[in-house]
Amino acid sequence: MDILSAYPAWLITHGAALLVVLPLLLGAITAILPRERLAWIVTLIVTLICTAAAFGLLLTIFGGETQLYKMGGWDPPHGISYVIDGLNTPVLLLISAMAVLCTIYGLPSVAAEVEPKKRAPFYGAFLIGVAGLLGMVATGDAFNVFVFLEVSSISTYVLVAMGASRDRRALTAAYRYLILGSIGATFFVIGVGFLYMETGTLNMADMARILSDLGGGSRAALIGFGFIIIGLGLKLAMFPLHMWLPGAYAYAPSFVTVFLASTATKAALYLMLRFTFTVFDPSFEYVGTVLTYVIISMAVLGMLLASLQAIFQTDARRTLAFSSIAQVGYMLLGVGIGTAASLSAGYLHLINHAIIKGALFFAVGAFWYRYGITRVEDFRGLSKMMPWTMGAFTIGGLSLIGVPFTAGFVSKYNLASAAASNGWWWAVGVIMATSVLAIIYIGRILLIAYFQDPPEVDGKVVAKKEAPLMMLIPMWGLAILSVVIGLNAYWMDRAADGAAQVLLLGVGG
Amino acid sequence: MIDMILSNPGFIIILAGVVCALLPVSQIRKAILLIAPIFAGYMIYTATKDMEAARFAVSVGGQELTLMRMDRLAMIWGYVFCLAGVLNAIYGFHEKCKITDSSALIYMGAAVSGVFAGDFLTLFIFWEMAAISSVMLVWKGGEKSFPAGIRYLAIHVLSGVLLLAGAVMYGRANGGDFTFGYVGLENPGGCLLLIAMGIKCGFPFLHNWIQDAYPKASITGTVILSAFTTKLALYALARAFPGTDLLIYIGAIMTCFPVFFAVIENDLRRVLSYSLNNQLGFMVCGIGLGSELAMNGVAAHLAADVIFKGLLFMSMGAVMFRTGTAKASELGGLFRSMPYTTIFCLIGAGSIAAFPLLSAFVTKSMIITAALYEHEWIVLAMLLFASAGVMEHSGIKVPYFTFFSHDSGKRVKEAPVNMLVAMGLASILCIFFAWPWGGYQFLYSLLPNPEVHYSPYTGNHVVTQMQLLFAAMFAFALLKRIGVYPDEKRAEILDFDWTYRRLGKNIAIWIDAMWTRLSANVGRLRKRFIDSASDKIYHMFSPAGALSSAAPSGLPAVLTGSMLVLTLFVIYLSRL
Amino acid sequence: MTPHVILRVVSKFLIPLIALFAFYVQFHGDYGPGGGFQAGVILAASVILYALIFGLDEAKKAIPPSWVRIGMTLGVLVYGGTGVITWLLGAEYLNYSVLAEKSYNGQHYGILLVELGVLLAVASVMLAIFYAFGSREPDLSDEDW
Amino acid sequence: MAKHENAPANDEDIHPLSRKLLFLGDHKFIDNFIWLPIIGLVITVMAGFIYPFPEGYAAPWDFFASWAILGFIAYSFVVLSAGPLFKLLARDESYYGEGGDDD
Repeated sequence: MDILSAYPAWLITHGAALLVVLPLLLGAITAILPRERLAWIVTLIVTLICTAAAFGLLLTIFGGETQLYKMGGWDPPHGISYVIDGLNTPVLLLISAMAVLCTIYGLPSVAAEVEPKKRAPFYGAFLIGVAGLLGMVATGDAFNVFVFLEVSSISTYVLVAMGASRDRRALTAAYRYLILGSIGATFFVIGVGFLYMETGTLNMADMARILSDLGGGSRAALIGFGFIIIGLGLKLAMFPLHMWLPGAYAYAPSFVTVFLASTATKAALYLMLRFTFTVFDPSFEYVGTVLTYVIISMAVLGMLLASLQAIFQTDARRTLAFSSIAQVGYMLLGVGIGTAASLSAGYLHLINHAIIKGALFFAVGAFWYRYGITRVEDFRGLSKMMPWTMGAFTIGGLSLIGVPFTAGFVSKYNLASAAASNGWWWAVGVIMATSVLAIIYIGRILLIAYFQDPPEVDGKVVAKKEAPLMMLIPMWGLAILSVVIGLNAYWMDRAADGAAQVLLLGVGG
Repeated sequence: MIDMILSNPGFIIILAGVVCALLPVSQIRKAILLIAPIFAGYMIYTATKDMEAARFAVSVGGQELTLMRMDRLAMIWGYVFCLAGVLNAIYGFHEKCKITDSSALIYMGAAVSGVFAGDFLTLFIFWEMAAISSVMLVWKGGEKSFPAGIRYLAIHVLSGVLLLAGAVMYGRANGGDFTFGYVGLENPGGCLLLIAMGIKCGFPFLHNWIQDAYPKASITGTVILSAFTTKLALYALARAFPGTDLLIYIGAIMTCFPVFFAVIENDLRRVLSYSLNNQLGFMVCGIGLGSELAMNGVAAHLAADVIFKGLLFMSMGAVMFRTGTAKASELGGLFRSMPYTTIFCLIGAGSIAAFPLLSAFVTKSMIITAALYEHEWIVLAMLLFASAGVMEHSGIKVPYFTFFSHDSGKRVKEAPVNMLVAMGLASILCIFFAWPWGGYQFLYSLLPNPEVHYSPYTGNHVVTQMQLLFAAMFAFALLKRIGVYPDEKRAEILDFDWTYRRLGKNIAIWIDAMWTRLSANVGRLRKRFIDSASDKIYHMFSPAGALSSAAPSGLPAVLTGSMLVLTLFVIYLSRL
Repeated sequence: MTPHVILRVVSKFLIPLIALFAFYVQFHGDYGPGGGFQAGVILAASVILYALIFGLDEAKKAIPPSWVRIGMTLGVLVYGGTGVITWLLGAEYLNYSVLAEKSYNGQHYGILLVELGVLLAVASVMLAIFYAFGSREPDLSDEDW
Repeated sequence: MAKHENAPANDEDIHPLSRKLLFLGDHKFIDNFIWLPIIGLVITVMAGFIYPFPEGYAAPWDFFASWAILGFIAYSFVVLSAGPLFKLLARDESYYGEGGDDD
């Protein structure tokens, strides 16, 4: 790898720890920085370094090596180890790259939505949240996962609540998110406790080994599994456990909404994959049963009902939020089917959806930034008032629907063919049906934006006012990326197939 | 990338459409609108020289997509579409509308690309693209066209989804081979494909979008729409289901039932839409027959139909452009002010009615003869009945009520020059395609099976056809004279779309009302239950005192708990 | 002044002892029960007791909120910085063995540093929470929503 | 009998080409139009004897003037069915709530 040789060696060898430690420490410093611009620069630099490190790690993964980083030099199972393998590295890159884009976007957006005094702490909380997400993805220790889950969650509660200066309802939304998030984290830690009881270790690889020696374990492991699935299900907004999500997405600052939508639920989904497939094993009958009956039925219910709910929302952000819940259903369907192809498709959809939803929420944030609108009916004439932003929104929307030559098509097609090759034609039908529903809820917005004239104020048509460049860059970056993936998904497929390999073969520390 | 664009003539047209969307100058757009189909036609011509070399495939996401596949069946469709594109460009020259121009090009390009698509996935892409781009043309028809456009789009997206589902099923059953070729009804995917194509082709009970959307589109929009969508579907049928017996009967029914609607319909553009459906029936029937002669007849009749149906729509468009209406009850006597349009319309009407020396005479007869050779007597009778019906609604009714009949007193200017040129060209083509000395031979040389010999100008053919037409004219004159020929009355004629525009809507409204009532009752019950159970619990769960309005955190927490119980229960069951 | 005179006198005598005990727990944590978490809480408790007896404003004069904020960050930085130092010395994150020539001593220094960071952070966070709740403004009126 | 009963009040409105075609609106022409198909029918039915279908290529109902009879019956059936069908299917133009007028 040519690019890899340009990397300093320490960035790769210590990359796993660096990814977590750097934003965590600098997040603490950023919080007390006196000037918001300074805080922004620090945030940008930190996230850029993380992205570079994650990219380097991904290259080593493509080079065929996995990495085990021992914290404090203690060997696993006793010490905490960080594992870098094909499953988590793409997610690491996704989180850090989205953090960079959000930071760029944040320069105008945070200035508009957060009180001046709170902006530096805002960036600090954001960095700590990034550190938490990266930590829970990188670590190979079950309890460490919980710690970082809490780190990221607490900082996200704060971030959501910061939307209060724009809309007071952010406070209740943050409160609900806090209550439910805590329930989720508690369930998770209870589950980990049961697992510790069963196996006597917290290291995931060790747990997996012991569990498979025990043939799935006794009742403690069973109950632990149930708790972990529900805890993580709450975090990733699995269908009936999604109730915290629409409020949190709708009232948080736009910056936070994008970041939450494209990373937080994805990291939780990664954890669900990690636990069900590498710590536990689908060949244990209870895991297989839960996948087939609970996960898939919830996935399908979520896809249908949340899509329907999305159609009836009046607020564009709530529409997109419900659409996110539906899209989580697609990913869970991929998980539930459990073949290599379906896992790969679900994983690919995880990444693609992060990109698509990122672009969409960026655009919606820009609409608010310029005209203060969030309701769908106020979108009229936006194609003329903000053509570029609306263009990015359109590409994102088409991709969400799954129009050919967009990222959404690739993953939906892969998922449908995986379901079909498993003989699950009804699942193909559900995918088709929800795509039609997606056409309705996205099409409704597009129709208003393109076919209605801009509103008039005092007899004059509202002036054209494009979003600032700092908002357009990340937005279009994601929109173009989703088309590029639609045209050539080679690297994406490779990453997703690698992840599916890890899940099925259990490669890793 | 560039060789990909140059591989398929349709891509050039689509590209031209995208360019048009950005061009502010109307004249340049019109030039592009004219040149793009001519250039595409030239590309088809060069590609026919070496049909194998023209093939072009790319691999997308591990799936091979054949973007270009040339053979004689595709060739004639490609030529016809390009020809229609040129005529439409001339016809719409007076109109300065960016959306119409670019969507017309993209729509035409999608249709051409679809014709040259070599596999079902590629076909699906252009199938949907044609639907989405053409709905813009419907929407350009004014306020009233918007709901019709939505219905049009919904039906076409449904057709596309069915096509994709059918293609995937077919491809799976076929070992991952998505080649767009003969499918047949042996596997379930084939049935889905047939329904998808049937929707777009206007099979009985699936046909309503044609009569719903086409008359509501803009003047140029209707002309453009009439040329491509249904013809693309017909191509797909000819490719995938030639010789499928079911299609013979579907086609025969399709020729007959629109006749009855056309005769009572007042809106002449809608009459022509029914007539379009009826002509498609002949071709579907031909595809069902599937013999070499029948397939030739289908291709030839397609070429003739695109021209004469376009001509008829153009003349009605010109009338509407000048008078503002296309309702038979409002028109009449217009030959006094629009003589050229009258002549062109009569040529179109004669062509569709299959007078000798006009195009349908040399094309429709191939299909009828094929039915005769196959000894499908009932079908033959239905086709002949439909031929008499065509004479009524397109051959007599449309020109009679517009240009003759009682004088409406409307005195308008003759159609604009560009419209006259387009109609004139189409009229010349109508005559040329049936010209006994070199005309029809040229058309026949382009057909898929050139080795099949058929000569239309035999004594018995001319004589029997003239008998039929004269008898129809005699009946018309007789009925008119004894006063039983019905006058046109303004009305909305119910068709199968009643089921979803009225019945479906009412059912939805009823369900909605019932749902409101039900939820009110349930809400009352729930409230009473909670009240009687315990006010304390009620207040505990809802500090604000409103459980329904702002659902408190308690409900999700309870849900979480129940999910856990459910999961544990499933786990417990799995151990039994 | 008068109603609380006994409380004030006794607490003035006790608060330094509590603080001292905090540090005992802190250093004892090296080889016995105790450590940064407990010590931090005890240390914070001494300040909280002061605030309870003499009032929040007095406490804020003694330990200003800005100190508390800096203390939180500093605590994290001392903890994390130790790890960064081990990085710079070429070992894994938080591998104390490299802090001194003998790995035994290195482990010793490392754990002390880390515990100090924990003490700072925990004490500051406790105080921050106390200050935040103690100086809470009245409820928002309905109009402000 | 007025020469042009339907002639417009203002003759200048008529297209120059149409002046030559005005006989088409004439009552005499309309009344005598029926002779055109009658003559045509007679000629083509006669010609049917000269050009019969070749053996084996005729429909089973093929007999003297069969196409003409079929055409007449079919056409009359279609036109006469219009009355009852209209009664059955016609509704007010605002039936679907979209109004019937062109803009």
